[in-house]
Amino acid sequence: MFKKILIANRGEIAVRVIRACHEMGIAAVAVYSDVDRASLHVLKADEAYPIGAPAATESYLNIPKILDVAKRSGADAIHPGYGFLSENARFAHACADAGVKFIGPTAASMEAMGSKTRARQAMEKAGVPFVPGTSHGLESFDEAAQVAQRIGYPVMLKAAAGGGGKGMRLVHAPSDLKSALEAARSEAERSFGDREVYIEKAIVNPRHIEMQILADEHGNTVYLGERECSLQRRHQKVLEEAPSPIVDPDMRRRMGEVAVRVAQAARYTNAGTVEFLVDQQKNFYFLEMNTRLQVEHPVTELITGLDLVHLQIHIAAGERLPFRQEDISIRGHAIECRIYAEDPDNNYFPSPGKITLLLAPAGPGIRRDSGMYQGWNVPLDYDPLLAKLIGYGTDRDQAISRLTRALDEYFVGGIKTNISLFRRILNDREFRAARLDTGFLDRMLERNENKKSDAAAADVAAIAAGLFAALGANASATKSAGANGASRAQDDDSRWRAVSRREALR
Amino acid sequence: MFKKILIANRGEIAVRVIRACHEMGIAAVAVYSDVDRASLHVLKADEAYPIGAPAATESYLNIPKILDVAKRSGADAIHPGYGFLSENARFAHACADAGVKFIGPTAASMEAMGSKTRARQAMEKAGVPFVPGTSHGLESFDEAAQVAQRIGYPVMLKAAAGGGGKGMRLVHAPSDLKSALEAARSEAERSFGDREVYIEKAIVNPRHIEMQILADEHGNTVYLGERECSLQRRHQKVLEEAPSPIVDPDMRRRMGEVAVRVAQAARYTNAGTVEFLVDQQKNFYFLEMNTRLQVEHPVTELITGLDLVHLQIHIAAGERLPFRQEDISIRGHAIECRIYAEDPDNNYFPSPGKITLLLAPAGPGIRRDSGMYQGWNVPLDYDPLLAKLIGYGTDRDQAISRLTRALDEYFVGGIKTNISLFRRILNDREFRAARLDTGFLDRMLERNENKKSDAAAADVAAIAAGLFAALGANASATKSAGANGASRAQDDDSRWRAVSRREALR
Amino acid sequence: MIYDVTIDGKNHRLDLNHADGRWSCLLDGRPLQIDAVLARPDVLSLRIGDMSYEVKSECVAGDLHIWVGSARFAAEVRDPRSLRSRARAADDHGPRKITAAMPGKVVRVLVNEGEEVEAGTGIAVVEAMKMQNEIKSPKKGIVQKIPVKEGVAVNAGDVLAVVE
Amino acid sequence: MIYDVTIDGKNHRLDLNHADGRWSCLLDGRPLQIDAVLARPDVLSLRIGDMSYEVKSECVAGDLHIWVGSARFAAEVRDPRSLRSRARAADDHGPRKITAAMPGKVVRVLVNEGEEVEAGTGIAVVEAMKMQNEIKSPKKGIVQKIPVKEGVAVNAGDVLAVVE
Repeated sequence: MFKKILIANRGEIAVRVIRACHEMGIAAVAVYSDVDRASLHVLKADEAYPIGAPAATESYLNIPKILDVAKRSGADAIHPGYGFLSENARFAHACADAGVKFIGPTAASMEAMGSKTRARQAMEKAGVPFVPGTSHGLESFDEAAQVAQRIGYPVMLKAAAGGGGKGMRLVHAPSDLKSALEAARSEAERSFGDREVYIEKAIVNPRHIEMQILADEHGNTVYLGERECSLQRRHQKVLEEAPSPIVDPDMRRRMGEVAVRVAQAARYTNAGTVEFLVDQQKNFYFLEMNTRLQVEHPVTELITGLDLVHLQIHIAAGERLPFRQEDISIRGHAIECRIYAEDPDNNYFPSPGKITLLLAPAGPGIRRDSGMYQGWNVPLDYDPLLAKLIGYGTDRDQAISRLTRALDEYFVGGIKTNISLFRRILNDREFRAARLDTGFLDRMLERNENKKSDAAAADVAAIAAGLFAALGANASATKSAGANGASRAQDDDSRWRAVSRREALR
Repeated sequence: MFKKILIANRGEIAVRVIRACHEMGIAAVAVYSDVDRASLHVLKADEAYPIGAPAATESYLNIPKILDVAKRSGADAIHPGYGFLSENARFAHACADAGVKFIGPTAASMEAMGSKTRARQAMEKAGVPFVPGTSHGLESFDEAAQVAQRIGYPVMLKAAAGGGGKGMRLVHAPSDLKSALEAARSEAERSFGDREVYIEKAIVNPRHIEMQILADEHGNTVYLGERECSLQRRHQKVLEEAPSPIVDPDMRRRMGEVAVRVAQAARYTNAGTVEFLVDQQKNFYFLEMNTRLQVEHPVTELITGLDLVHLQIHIAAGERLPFRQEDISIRGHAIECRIYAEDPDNNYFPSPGKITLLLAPAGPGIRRDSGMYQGWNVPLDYDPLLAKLIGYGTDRDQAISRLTRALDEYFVGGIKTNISLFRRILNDREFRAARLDTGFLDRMLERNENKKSDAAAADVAAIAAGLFAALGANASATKSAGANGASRAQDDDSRWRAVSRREALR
Repeated sequence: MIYDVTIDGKNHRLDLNHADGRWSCLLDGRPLQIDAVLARPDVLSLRIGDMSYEVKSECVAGDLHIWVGSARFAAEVRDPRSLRSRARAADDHGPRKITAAMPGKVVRVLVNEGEEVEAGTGIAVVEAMKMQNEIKSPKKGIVQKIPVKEGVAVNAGDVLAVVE
Repeated sequence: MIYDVTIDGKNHRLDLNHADGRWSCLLDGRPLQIDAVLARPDVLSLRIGDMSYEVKSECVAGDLHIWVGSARFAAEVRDPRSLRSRARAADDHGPRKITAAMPGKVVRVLVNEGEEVEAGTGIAVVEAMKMQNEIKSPKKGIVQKIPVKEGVAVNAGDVLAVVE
């Protein structure tokens, strides 16, 4: 087993991996950019190394700096978390060259899956079901028009190197195809430096369901059940659950077996996720494979009783999977809320700043994976994911009710968060009935929320406001908030650079 | 279903029941004594009523006051938690008379189980295995001597009304019997107002294993697996786990079936626990039945995926159990640590006072049921249980490693706690090998802990102490601790009265 | 003590007095039986009659919010007798500069000079990294001046409008 | 700044200086590369070389404890130049009264008058509610006086012994 693992990440996922290391008796090495000196992952690590400026290219995406820390610290493995370098085949290569084990698949598997078109070609050979379309980049507008004609409108144009909805265009009619193709190409070029775009039949109101797999380095591959990830805003996942309310044991077995076939075709090792689109007749189509640990892995952990990060580390150390497919059972229901520092009343604009008060929920059925603490100053340089709140229950209704209760206990003072969004989702009649698809959340948000103002609660607020004032300085930590606000206003443009990167995190 | 439930308790269990109420859409009514105005259960409740002086007889044990609050608030049910009135048949009677549903068994079931000798008689009829001995109070020393002779020494004398080790005496030889009988009788008289004492064969190094049962009001009774509760200090449980490392599926089924028979013989309803002594050959003997929710119920919840408090409320509302015995499955392993405000370096003396800093663990496999918060002043009037930290894992080793990690994250500043005791237990070789019996902990504590002083950590402490001083007033909330200490010294005798009650909580 | 309290734009007159360990309270002339304990800074355990509330206080970008359970209220408290409050009240009645909190581009100006606006009326939309941020008027008044135009880049602190 | 720091009874001389956003540190004459950030009150993120420590500070019944991870150290800090510290240091060298923290009964007296004791030596055992509490000497010195006997009842604050 490894003696020391470097975690090439920050935030809640870095803390989550550090915890796994400590549970396994492995020393954890943190890296941090200049704005992350006081971040939780630095406090929790056994060793911590500064790696430079806030811009991720200068720090968390900087391969030479991270490998230098691995060398200096004597780490024998690197866990990349999600985002940043986690799906970077060059990094996996560089780790191998440096003699440090990359905890994830091989560079070759990543490359096989990194391009959507190449993955499609490989998977076609393995007999994996696809949305009808091309498995290669479109050569010309004429080709696009012909394929679209054949598979039928509406069609979807997608960037081969894509992710996060970038370089994607839905086309309803032949007349819109040309401009959509040009727009998708130029957006793909801008976003990924690669203008390759392919075409697929558009599935109307699909569900997004993904299958977790684990593969050891001895040829054993298992699936751990699916996650329902249809709740998305602007193609970003917001809330995930497991199992999917529409997947029965037979469908789970069929999807799982396809996912295992996908992984085996790519000679995949370690943890990975095979994403599917599911249409209204419950046909499922291979979408892509994510070659890393997902943000939403905890919901799978809760329903299977397994620890995916422990298993990742065991696999990377060359161990065999400690169970077979038939040993894996699914029990109960789990739902994850991604708690972001963003303002739901103002177009989900990022809301950095100092956390003046943090009241965290606990109790039965509640798991909290958090990267924040009271007194911490949330930087604006990275994805504003603060924490994940995961609720488990005997069934979906109980998971929802426990999560609702926990959200009511959650309080993050001093910054705006999207906690209220989750209250609204969990309380939504359509959500409770599990009538979900990838358009659900945008439709829900378009409906006006009928905020009935509670006069009794307003009276309570009035009295409390007076009491806080009467109790004076000791009653409040918010006096300093003014100064904090001022410092925020002085932030320079560089703090904005990295925000777009969150779009790559799904 | 009930509209409003009064919780006749305080601390972590009151918070736990309030959470269940909120999850089920039921309003929660708290009661509080004068020292509990700022306690967490008051903050979390929808309504809160003062019920008097700190002494429990004036407040949490005062039946008329609690029923008066039930009436004023319009509560249609009362949850008693554990301790206080939870096993008081008079209270269950009084609730019935007042038309308020008592969430627990009937007064008649409680009475049947309340006296250990009467319970033994009833259970003998039901064919439940017992430790050899008398099922009635000893009439005379001669009778005691005869029985002891017949069953063989060592024997155990026990108070019929007993609990918490009071009125119990282990007798190794006939010559010690007379004085032990007198001592047990007078202690039973003092502790319970009842000098009835019976005799049993003493099991050498037994395990204490208990079986959770649930019974609805329609005659359905199921068992939910066992809990290993052998880790006790002075007959008080300290750490519990489920499943028991020595119980296999066959033994579980046999113990479970006996437990169900016990419950049915007492026409038992709601949640209950049947306690067994297990000898070194894995023979199990009925010990007693606890007619309430146990402190350690979370470990059963984690391995079964069920919520016992939800189920208690559903059962009390007249609903049928939503599952049958064959639907219940056990997965993984769970361990609970009872976090007390007490000083392990000073004979576990209670350590009340203000919590100046609270860092609470979270993350995978960690459940925290807590009644404390940063800034709260822990009163000395009640059982000093602050919180329960429960670790879940795929197997026992993983549960231990997650719990160890979480204990390392746990910090309660300003008061002493027994957190370090759990680090020591979880790290103990014998504990890791699961060689447990009720004498384990006392033996472990007698061994000198070889605290190797860590010179490197001491240097870190020296530097940090200087830095805290250099950073000045803002660096520390501990400046006020002096004043706090002073106020503690002024506490009067009344604050001590209730401490002994913790001994009744198991 | 008498406070003028504004909750979500609605004004209340609050009369609080503390004597013998108890609070007396008049809210808009109505007497209410209250009992309050500060659990920790920014967290108040408040009983009104027998109802129990956990009330939180926070300040975000200079705005005071009071949370009753999970409901948020914008709050402002003025002590009519306090000098500092009087100064603040005066400021509230005088011209108020509305500034950009973050650097970005003005994509839309939503009001005209001379227009009357309510507290909360959108003044301009500033975009940064494709995310749009609507800047709102903190008070009711007349838009005196709009020194920016659609399309211009602004830095943090730049004045977007003045409302009097 | 120079501090005399006592950690679990062992004395250290600490020389800390802060300039240009960096700390310089000499511990018992050894130069150490340190980097410290106060994460929140009582919690310090301390790097020594590249090792990272979460250090917590607490005060229990007047005693300062420093926690490095999950290891607790009894700490005392004196600034040799500070008047207050000098007063405290003087107090430390003068007679110290040892008092009962809680009411109870003296069940055992563990030392005799005139006996030499270390910091941490048990002085007496006080029982309350069947729980026994050993009262320890806070300093090294000679037991000057023991005004209590075994069996007597004491109130909180009663002097159990004087150590000089």
